Amino acid sequence: MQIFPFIVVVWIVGIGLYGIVTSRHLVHQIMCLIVVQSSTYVLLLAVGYLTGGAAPYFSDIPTRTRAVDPVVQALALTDVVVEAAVTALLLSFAIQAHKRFGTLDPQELASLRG
Amino acid sequence: MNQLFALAVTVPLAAAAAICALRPFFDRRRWLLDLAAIVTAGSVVVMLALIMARVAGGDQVYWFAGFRPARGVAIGIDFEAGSLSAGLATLGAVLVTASMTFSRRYFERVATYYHALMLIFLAGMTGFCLTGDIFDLFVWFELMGVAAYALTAYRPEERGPLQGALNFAITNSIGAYLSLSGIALVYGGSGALNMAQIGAWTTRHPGSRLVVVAFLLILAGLLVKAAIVPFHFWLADAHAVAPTPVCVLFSGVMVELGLYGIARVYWSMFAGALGHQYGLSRLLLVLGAVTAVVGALYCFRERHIKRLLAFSTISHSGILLAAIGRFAPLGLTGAAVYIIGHALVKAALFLCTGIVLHRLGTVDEVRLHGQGRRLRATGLVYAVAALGLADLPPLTTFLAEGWSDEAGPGWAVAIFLACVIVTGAAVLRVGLGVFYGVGDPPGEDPQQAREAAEETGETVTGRHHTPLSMIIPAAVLAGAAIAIGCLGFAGLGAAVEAAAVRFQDQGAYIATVLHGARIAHPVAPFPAAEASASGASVATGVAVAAGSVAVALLTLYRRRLRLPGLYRRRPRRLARPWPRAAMILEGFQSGVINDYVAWLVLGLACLGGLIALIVH
Amino acid sequence: MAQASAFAPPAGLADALAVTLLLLVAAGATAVVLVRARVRQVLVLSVYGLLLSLLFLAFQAPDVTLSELTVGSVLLPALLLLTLAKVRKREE
Amino acid sequence: MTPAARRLVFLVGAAGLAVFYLFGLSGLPGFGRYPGPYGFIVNRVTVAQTNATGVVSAVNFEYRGFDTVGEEFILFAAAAGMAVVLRHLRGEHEGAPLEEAADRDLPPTSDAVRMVALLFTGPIVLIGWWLASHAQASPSGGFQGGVVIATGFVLLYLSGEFQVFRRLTPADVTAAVEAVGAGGFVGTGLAAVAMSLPYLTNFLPLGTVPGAVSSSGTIALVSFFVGLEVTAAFILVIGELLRQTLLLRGGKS
Repeated sequence: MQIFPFIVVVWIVGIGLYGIVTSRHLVHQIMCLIVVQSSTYVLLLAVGYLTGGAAPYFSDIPTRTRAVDPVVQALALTDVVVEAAVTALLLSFAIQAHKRFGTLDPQELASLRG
Repeated sequence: MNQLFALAVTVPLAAAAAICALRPFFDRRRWLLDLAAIVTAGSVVVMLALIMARVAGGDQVYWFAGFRPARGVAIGIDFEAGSLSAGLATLGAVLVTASMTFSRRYFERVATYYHALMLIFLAGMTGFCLTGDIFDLFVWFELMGVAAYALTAYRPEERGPLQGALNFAITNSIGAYLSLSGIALVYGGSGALNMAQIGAWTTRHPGSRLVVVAFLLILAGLLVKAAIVPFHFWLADAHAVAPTPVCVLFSGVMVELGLYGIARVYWSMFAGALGHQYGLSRLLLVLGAVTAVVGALYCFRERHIKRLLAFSTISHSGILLAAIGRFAPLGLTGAAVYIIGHALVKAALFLCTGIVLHRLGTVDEVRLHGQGRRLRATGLVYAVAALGLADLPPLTTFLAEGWSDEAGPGWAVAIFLACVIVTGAAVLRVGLGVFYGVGDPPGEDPQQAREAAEETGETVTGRHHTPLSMIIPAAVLAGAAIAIGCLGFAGLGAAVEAAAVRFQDQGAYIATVLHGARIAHPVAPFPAAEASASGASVATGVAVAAGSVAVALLTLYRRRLRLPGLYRRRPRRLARPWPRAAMILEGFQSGVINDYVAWLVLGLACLGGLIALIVH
Repeated sequence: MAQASAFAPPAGLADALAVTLLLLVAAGATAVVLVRARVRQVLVLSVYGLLLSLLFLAFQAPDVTLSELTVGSVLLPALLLLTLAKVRKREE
Repeated sequence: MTPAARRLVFLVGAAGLAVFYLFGLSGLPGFGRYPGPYGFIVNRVTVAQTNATGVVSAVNFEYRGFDTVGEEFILFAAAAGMAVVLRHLRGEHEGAPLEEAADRDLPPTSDAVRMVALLFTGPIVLIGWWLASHAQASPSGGFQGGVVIATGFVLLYLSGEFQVFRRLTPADVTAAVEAVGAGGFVGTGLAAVAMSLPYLTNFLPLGTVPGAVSSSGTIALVSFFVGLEVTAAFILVIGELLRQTLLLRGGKS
């Protein structure tokens, strides 16, 4: 259990990158990029986890309670926003590319470029 | 407390929001929109210049929301400005102001979003330079990135832009996510995000596996941004398609910001733990040399002027990386001055290219041969800037060449000088051919003609005069390069070197940020050799420039001299046999994002293995 | 620090839960990459988002759970579906 | 490169990178052993310093509020970028009236779907509103609330009421709201500067009851602006994509 979550993180990065390298469809590549990014959430939260720690909300528990790290959670939240923003922008590129080139295969897109 | 720190970033952001909120109003008053954007960018220049003046005697720290660190632990975000970081931010703001002025008459129809995105890009650059928090660095990095992707794709009616923007966005995003993984890793060990605090922690854990791996992962995003081989592929694609005023920023500062990020991260967080090792310095030197050579080769073969300039940026980025990798104050001094000089002349070159596109409707060197004779002023500015890129004194770059090569091994100096000559020659060749009609027009085979015809202008073609708002920024930038170069004879080197020493003193940085100390006499890890403009640097500069002119002329007259041609062609569609080496070169720069990512992963793995070997 | 809080699940159970969810997440990521039918990819991605948000709940991060749930398993799949719809139509 | 060569290059690189990455990860203290100090200190001091009981929101909007400024503008830039990239496409079919196209080509929505979707819209927008306004006490905040509200508006579209969607969220107004949200956040920080406090200092009274809506000073205000920005940004993004899809249908008919 010491390192298992981190192995999963490495797996997610690897498989996401594998998807980007092998995929022949831009929208799918964007999904793989989402997968790559999701590894950073898992890593962040795993790094800030404390066995037996409560969630960092002190509405109904005393403030001295042992709780997990709130900072990584804030970072992960920022990260989620970045993900949504970048994905939306990339999708609009994909729509335009399809409109212009009539294909979303990166190989064909490259050979068509001016 | 210096409120300018916060204002330099938030004023452009507020202006961008205001511009978008009042969009219908501004859409009808284009001049007001331009004015608002130029004034905002100009005010950022002033603010950053004031900050620069304030921090000349020692770095200053600004704590957002007033959360100062207690007992060496920071819970807030800080901005930390020294002369180098504030100076680079100022340079960025100057270029944004210049390109906003240039764009005034450049785009026929420009939506408000262009101005807003440029201002957001400016805020991202400023925040990236000034921040002292590693996650905050990532946020500004991403902000800069998202604005840059959108600006690259600004002309979606063309075939090119989307391809370039997509490759740019995907490669950079992967780099950024790897950087974030590195940040998470170092946070997992140190429980800190403040760079000074992390620096204090890593110094207590020298050579730890976690530190080594975090270093490389954080570097990943920055290396992609800095276009270091093999992470450079996106750059030419993005430059070829981005609007010219945007290219000014990409080549002038964005790539250099990647290099600055490497230096910042190294000296604030990792210097103590990695210990300025000889092997690491050598690794960066080799990486820089390879980048310089690859950039120069592609640059020389290119005929699309914007791509040509982009490859020259890659080449110079390699030289800069090697200079930073010296770890000595003189190397960093050289890099800093080189960045200024390069940014000014490269920006002027891009603006001149923009004028050519505006007036003549193409950026194809072959088709333009001799067409630019009427553009006398543009030709002059271009020629001056091109000679500046080739290190001609008194343009700033000649100063830096000697400093950054100082103490390097002989073979590296030879390689870098050769690369400067080759890129300088390529840029001069374009200038001489286009504006002065020197030599023979490069070969015009049907294939090339068809390719050239694909180029279309960013503006309606066939303008009869060049607006002053386009030529003046270019002339001013080239003039600034001369002026700053002259300062080199009046002690510029010593001043920058003092700043470099300060930048490299990790102990002083940590004390300043975490304990509010004012360090009067920072100590660099290596003794500071004197940075002065000597007769030798002038002589080298003249020799390099002369060499560039000679190579340029040889290329232009190559047919009469029966030399082989080197222009870029499309091997895929080419009928006749093609030299194997050129084929391989084309194969790398394939434009297929899958390839780029595969190279990125392989490159990172090799770098990681080497760094791990060196440190352990 | 204080003792393990009474507000968190017992360590053994939490571990088992986390391991299960981590395995599911790894499988989900693999599925997103390997599934080749376009629309099905989006559905898998949505499920992947759901798995991630459950994992984050196990990591005691309800804030991130909520974001990941709304963004990862609803918003992004919706954007992707809209894009695919646009692209698909043109391919016909 | 051929796909096989590419895959080989990648697999070699990925294997190396994975080993290297794991090598570094094995240097961590281990899962469940977060060493601090950042998180521990924040957990200890937040309630006393800000009166917020949801520490994550306090970090997002207070301790690391400046990150969130950057983050909001990332979203802002992305929405602006989308408008830029898709603007020409939109102009192309200007002849085809949108409303008709939407009515004609969409599959008829059954009354049941329409009713359920409409029934859901209100509560979802309310939930989003609650989330956005309770940042300081619960696992929520402007971002989550904003996304939920935006999704609520999309339900209007599902119910077949594209015109309602469009009428409720005209692009110009939404863009202006977005700018106001982003600008309001920056402005809140600048207000502190105007009082010669550091940027984003929490200058409002903190209230007396930890966790109450009116407590925590600027946290609630900032969360509100973030909610505004996020709602508008995502409505713009979704609207832009919806328009793309519908345009096409309109173009075909």
